[in-house]
Amino acid sequence: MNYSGLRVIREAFNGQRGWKPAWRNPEPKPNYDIIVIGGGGHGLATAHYLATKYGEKCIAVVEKGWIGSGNAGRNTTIVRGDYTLPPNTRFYDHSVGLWESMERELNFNVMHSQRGVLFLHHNDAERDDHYRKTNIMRMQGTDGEILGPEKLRKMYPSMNFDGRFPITGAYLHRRGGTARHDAVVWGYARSADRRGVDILQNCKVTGFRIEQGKVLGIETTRGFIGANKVGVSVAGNTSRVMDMAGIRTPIESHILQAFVSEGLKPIIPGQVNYGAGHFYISQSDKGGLVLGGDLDQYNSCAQRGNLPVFESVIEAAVTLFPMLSRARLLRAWGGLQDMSMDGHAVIDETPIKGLYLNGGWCYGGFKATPAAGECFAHLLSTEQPHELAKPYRLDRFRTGYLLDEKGQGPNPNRQ
Amino acid sequence: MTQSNRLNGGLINRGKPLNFNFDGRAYQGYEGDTLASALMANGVRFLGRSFKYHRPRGIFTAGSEEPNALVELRSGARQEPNTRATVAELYEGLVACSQNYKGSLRYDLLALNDLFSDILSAGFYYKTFMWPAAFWEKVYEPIIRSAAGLGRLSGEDDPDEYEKGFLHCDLLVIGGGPAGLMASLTAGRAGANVILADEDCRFGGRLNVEQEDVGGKPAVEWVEQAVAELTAMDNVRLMPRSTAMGAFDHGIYGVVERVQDHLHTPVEGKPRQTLWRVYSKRAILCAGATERPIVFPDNDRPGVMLAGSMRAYANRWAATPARMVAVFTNNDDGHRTAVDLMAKGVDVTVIVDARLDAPTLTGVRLISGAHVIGTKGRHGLSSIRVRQADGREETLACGALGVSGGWNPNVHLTCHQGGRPVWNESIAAFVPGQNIPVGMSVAGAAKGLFSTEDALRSGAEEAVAALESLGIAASALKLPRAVNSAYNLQPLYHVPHGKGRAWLDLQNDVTVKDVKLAHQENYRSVEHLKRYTTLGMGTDQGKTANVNALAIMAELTGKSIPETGTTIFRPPYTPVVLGTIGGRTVGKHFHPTRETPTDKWAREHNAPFDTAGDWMRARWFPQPGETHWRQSADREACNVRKNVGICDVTTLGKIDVQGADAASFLNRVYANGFAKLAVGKVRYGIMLREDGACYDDGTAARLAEEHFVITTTTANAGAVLRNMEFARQCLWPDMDVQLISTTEAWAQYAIAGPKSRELLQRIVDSEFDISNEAFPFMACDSVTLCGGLRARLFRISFSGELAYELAVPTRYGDALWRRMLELGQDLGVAPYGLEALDIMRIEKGHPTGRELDGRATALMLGMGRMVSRKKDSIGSTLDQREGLTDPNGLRLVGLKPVNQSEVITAGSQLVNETAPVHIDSEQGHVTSACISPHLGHSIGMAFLKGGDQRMGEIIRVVDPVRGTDVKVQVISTHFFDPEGGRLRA
Amino acid sequence: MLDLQSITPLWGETPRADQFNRLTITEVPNQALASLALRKGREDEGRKAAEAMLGFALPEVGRHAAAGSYAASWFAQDQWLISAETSEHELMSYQLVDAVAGLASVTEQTDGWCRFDLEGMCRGVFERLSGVNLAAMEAGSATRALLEHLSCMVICFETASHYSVLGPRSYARSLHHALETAARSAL
Amino acid sequence: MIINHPLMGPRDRQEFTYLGDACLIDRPDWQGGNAMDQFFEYVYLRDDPAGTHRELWYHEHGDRSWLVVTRNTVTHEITNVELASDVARKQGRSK
Repeated sequence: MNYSGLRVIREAFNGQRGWKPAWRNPEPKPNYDIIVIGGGGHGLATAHYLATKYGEKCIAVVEKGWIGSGNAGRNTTIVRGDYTLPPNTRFYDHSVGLWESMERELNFNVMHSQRGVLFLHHNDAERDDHYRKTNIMRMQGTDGEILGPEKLRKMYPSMNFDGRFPITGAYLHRRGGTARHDAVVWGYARSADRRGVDILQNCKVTGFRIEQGKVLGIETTRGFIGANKVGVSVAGNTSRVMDMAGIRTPIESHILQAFVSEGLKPIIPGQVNYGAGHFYISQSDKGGLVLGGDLDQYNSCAQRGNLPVFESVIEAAVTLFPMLSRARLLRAWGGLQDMSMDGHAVIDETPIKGLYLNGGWCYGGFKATPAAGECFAHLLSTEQPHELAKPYRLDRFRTGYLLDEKGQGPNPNRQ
Repeated sequence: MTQSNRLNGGLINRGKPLNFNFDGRAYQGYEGDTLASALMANGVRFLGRSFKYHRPRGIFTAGSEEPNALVELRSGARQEPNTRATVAELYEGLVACSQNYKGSLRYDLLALNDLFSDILSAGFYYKTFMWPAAFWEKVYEPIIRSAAGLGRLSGEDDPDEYEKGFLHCDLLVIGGGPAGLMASLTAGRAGANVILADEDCRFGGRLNVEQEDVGGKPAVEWVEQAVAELTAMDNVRLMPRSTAMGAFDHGIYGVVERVQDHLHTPVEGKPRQTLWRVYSKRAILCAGATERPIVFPDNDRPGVMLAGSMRAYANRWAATPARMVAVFTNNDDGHRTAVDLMAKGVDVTVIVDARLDAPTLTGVRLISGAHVIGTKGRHGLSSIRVRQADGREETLACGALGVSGGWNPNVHLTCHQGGRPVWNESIAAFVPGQNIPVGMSVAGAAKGLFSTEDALRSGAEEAVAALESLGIAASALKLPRAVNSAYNLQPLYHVPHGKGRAWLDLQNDVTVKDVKLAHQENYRSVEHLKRYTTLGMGTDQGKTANVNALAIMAELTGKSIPETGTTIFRPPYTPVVLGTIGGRTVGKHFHPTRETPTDKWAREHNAPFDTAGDWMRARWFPQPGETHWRQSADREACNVRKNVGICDVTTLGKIDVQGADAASFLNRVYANGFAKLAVGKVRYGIMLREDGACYDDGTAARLAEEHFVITTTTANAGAVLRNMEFARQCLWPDMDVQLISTTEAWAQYAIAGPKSRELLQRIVDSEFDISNEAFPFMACDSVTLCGGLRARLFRISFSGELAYELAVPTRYGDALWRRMLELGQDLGVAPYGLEALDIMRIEKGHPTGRELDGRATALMLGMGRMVSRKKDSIGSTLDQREGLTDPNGLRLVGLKPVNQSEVITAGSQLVNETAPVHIDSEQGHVTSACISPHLGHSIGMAFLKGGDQRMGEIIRVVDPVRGTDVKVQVISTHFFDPEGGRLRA
Repeated sequence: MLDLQSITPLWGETPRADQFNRLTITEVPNQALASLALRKGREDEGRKAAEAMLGFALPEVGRHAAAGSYAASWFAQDQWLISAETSEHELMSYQLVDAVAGLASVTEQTDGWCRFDLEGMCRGVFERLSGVNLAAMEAGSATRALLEHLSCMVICFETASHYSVLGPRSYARSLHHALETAARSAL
Repeated sequence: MIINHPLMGPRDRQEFTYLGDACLIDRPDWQGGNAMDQFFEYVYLRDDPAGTHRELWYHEHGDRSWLVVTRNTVTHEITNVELASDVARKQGRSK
């Protein structure tokens, strides 16, 4: 059943009786060719690509809770392709391209909105970094431009340019924007389900069955499920799931809090990043201001944060936009980040045959969703890395071919 | 308009009438009113529009759970959207407007949405607006956006002040109803430090709104007595108008005090609101309970409200929503509303009780086993349709309907650390589970104990238990006599009969049908239901909606409510003004500011400043006639190379390193060797991270055998000390080494240029020989200046000239700076700022933060040989990894344009001479660039792949953003005086 | 004879004093300060040598001690901040160096700090500035604490009514502003 | 969060800077046989448990001591706080 405006009108006159489940609730089969652990955006996108692009037939996605209950449902919904290191520039530009065609591909409106992403700078060094980034983005073929304060003032008249850290300009990435995070999960789930992928919710992985260095399947709260290949795509739980397979990873779990205000009439048109304040903001279609900042900075597996970051994010918000002072904060939440030791992800095979890993996305997981899904599907199906994911190897920490965009070194809490 | 719906009695001060204005009309209320009660008293029922269908909305509750009565309070820069009229205290001159409409409140153009509600069902937007691709941003989204949202921000800077603070207590009592007051009295009398916070301006909770006796007197009097006793205790802090918004780890609570929201304009210098971070040893949650409605068709008209709230308006505020009201209930509590309103002279048409065995009540018609199945009234309720147990239906006129579906304990704060409430069948509600925040206990209605007697008792008991765990002996107080009424609820969440839409979430327009659709489409987990339908995502967070929705989903799936899921809550409990969370550390005070010793002089001379961490640093010192920064910076740089310049370099971190093992310690934290540095000498050093990247550089001066002072970059001063402390305490705990920062203890000035020695000789006291022979390059010593001022002198150079750094006690910094300018006038002395400093260091190829970017290794920086392989130092193992020693990896090189009139820009990318401008041909990037006033052309420092092997090669610097493409030659980074003759002069 | 004029951390030639309702905040610039850190393995000797010069026992963790013209506050493990009036002891750190040579490390700190003394109703001010319960400090105690984003040293002379707050000198105006606004709000 | 500093008593988390797993105390021997491998594991690999975690905190705004804090990463409960220098010595680190 296809979704369309016509269908919506037809169903309006039909008492909505015609709508079918967006995905089924199947019982697990004894065996699958490929099991993807993790029913978030990445896992479901992987399943979608396995079924649509790589012709795989017998696929399951297992999810310990409800689909989208991890970071896919707890992020600040930003989609952008602005990276400085060429492997990342290529990857994220490709991802933005996939976002642009996602709605037609999935027949699901994820409300991808290219309203423009702005990164402010405060001095010449930051400005030059922005030139470097936008130059490499332009060389990749995506967009990027530098704005001076005059143009910025026109876009954001209520921005405070003369706070503690005066704003001297910004780069604008017009193709950047936001999307409705839950819809991405549902869209991929529906698409995968329509192609026969079994989505197994409330199915928690409790262990791997591994013999002679080869994975045979997974133990779950719904019993053993056999598989030829298993892909792990569990974001904040990467270390614990890999630990079940006896693999230590260069990944730690940290908390990133985000905040949303009450619904307000539109006042922040695009997405703004305030480097000096470790703060970013956008406004959802529903009118809520979505605010975010730094990690809580200690290892944590609790999906909740504490007051210091809560406060520092809002201090920055009010500093950048003094008018926000009279808006009200509605809700705070915390997501588990899989922070890697160089700030970038891994899409790779593991020392165990048939076991593959997609993790370590740090802050960049949501925007990577389609490209990560495609690359991981490629790896799971062909057993060869996707061209774009070749630099995302697990052994780069050992060899030193790191992808440290921020130059923070092996400090996951500062990435 | 007169106060047509004002009743007798109440806790309002009729002696103090207050004028206010709503939607442009003038009204009068009394001190003690909320905006909602005053509007109600004035007969105003229609207050706003719902989010999606723009249906008329009126007052639904009497508290912070209000989903409907949202207004824009105040005007101008103080305009405050989405303010709940039910908690906005009335003050003289209050101005408020309704919100979320196009046109006028009564004739809202967007009310058209309601006609298309079948199309705009839950999640409809996910299924449409996909074609054509470009239309989303241009057509669909702008329409959706402009219709969405509720109130408006003014867009102006908020003129009010906010503040944050910290409080400490043994016991935090959250909520000042019967349970909270008893808990506070118990703990207060035991001598514990107690904080009692309540969101209301009056303590007492439900006791303020019920007609009942406590301790043999009217409840309100008992409350007043209790509050008086608590007020008299030094160990008790009473915090009215204070909402505990969040429970955080280790007993920390965020409490928002609305200090001056009840005033027209805050008093100058005092905050509008304060966010208190309360550090509690124990806390008792006495947050009461929130009534939930029964859901039935067309239940959203203004006039339909919670029964307990209707009673609260009558008893506390002496206001009724109408002169003729009805009640719809499934429990005995609903009957109290009828009784109390009748006692106030309000005509109660009927009590519709869903229970077949409802107790009878004299003086009012009661229909047992019946349901309300519909309503009428365009902008407010005019009648209800009642269906009796036998199926007969009748229409009954009434202007308001009080609905009671039971009470939900306010468990919110018990969930803030991941706790899950559990279902209690006997009261058909969620109560706190086992996993509540450490140190918290729950009492009263928040625990599901709904009678006053139980609330009082549990408050006292929980306080005794909490204090006992702190080792404070407390005895249970004698309980005042109080009502112990039965509640007798027979669960009913929604009425199965009737036509039309039945609203669950009144703000977000989520109906029973939407839940059914979510179920049909398999959005069945509670979170999917919420996210798909937007249920509970309004400003009220579904306080009155969520349980009913859950019950309906449970019905549809055939599971029990606890099997279906629980609703959990995240902070804040009620929405919190952003300004309050920002406090005072916003705007110019967002971060504290560090001033250098020459700050005052620089400001006197109109220097523009740059921020460097918290420091403010002068960029250049403009002279008359200079209009562009380069004129000033070039002049300053040229003056250094020609005469002498002085520059404030105080911001460089300084760490005093002492101890018997000081030298061997430095040998391990610097990559290069320090053990053999002679006393009286300075050496340049680089520090690596353990992963091999070079993260800081600076100098170390050996002042004595066991005493060094090292410098760090401005940006890394804190990190270097932290890392050195880590090495000292965690890696080599037995090394005898002591560290302390002396950054601001010394005003440190660079004195650079061929005439720098001459200038210095005029300052340094004559007994110190600073000739080239006595004080050569890289020497250091203690000297005195200007007749005995203790100082440290280092002969080091960042500019490439003969140069010194001179450090004096900071309090003399300003005077010394002025003195040097005075004494060096004939030498042509001039201050130079950051820009000239940068020009000269690029000319010399010295790296700064732009090159030390956290990825660069010593090898990449051309300092590979500095990393000693003969000793252990941090980072000296992993920097030898393949990826960091790859001969094709990036190397720092110098660039100069082939055509000297062309300009190299920092942030440009490098490509080979004939390669396309494409990411696949990128060869590196330019880190720093300037137009060298001494060489007369542009120069740049760049990281180039395999750069050390490519000297002399012609490549291109491309900058697609600025549209330049410049041929350059790869050269050494030592652009100026490569032999270094000048600095040894 | 030294012919340079020194200034206070608040850029004045004379110290600043502010009077609020029941509280005074006074800038105290004339304090010689030095850090004294015991050498490893020489702790007892170092302590004795220092105490011989100061004339009193170095205070325990979290304490402040004063006698004669010297005062000492616990600063960190095996480390103290020693102070004296500048007018009499401008060269205190040099004298300390001599007194404890090889047994303890001495670092001049006189110009590393700004000091504000608070006398009067201090509770409300501290409640608005620090998460540490400074108003409950015992007389004669000293602690390091974060005040409005600044690392400070706080010495209590009398509970809730008489304190010294020492902050990093370069932040003097920010610290003073914080104290001043908190006082205005609280009192 | 509140960290009970062994010398200074309970302090708000805001006074501290976090580093990470306390295994960072166990810096390998640079002259060991497979020093490169050991340093790789030391710098990059982590247990990252959901549960008890021993970790390093620095009292940046206090006495500048490094602490080893034993904390549950699920509940954030802190069960032990020690001076890192004591821990390091106990683990055999010296000069």
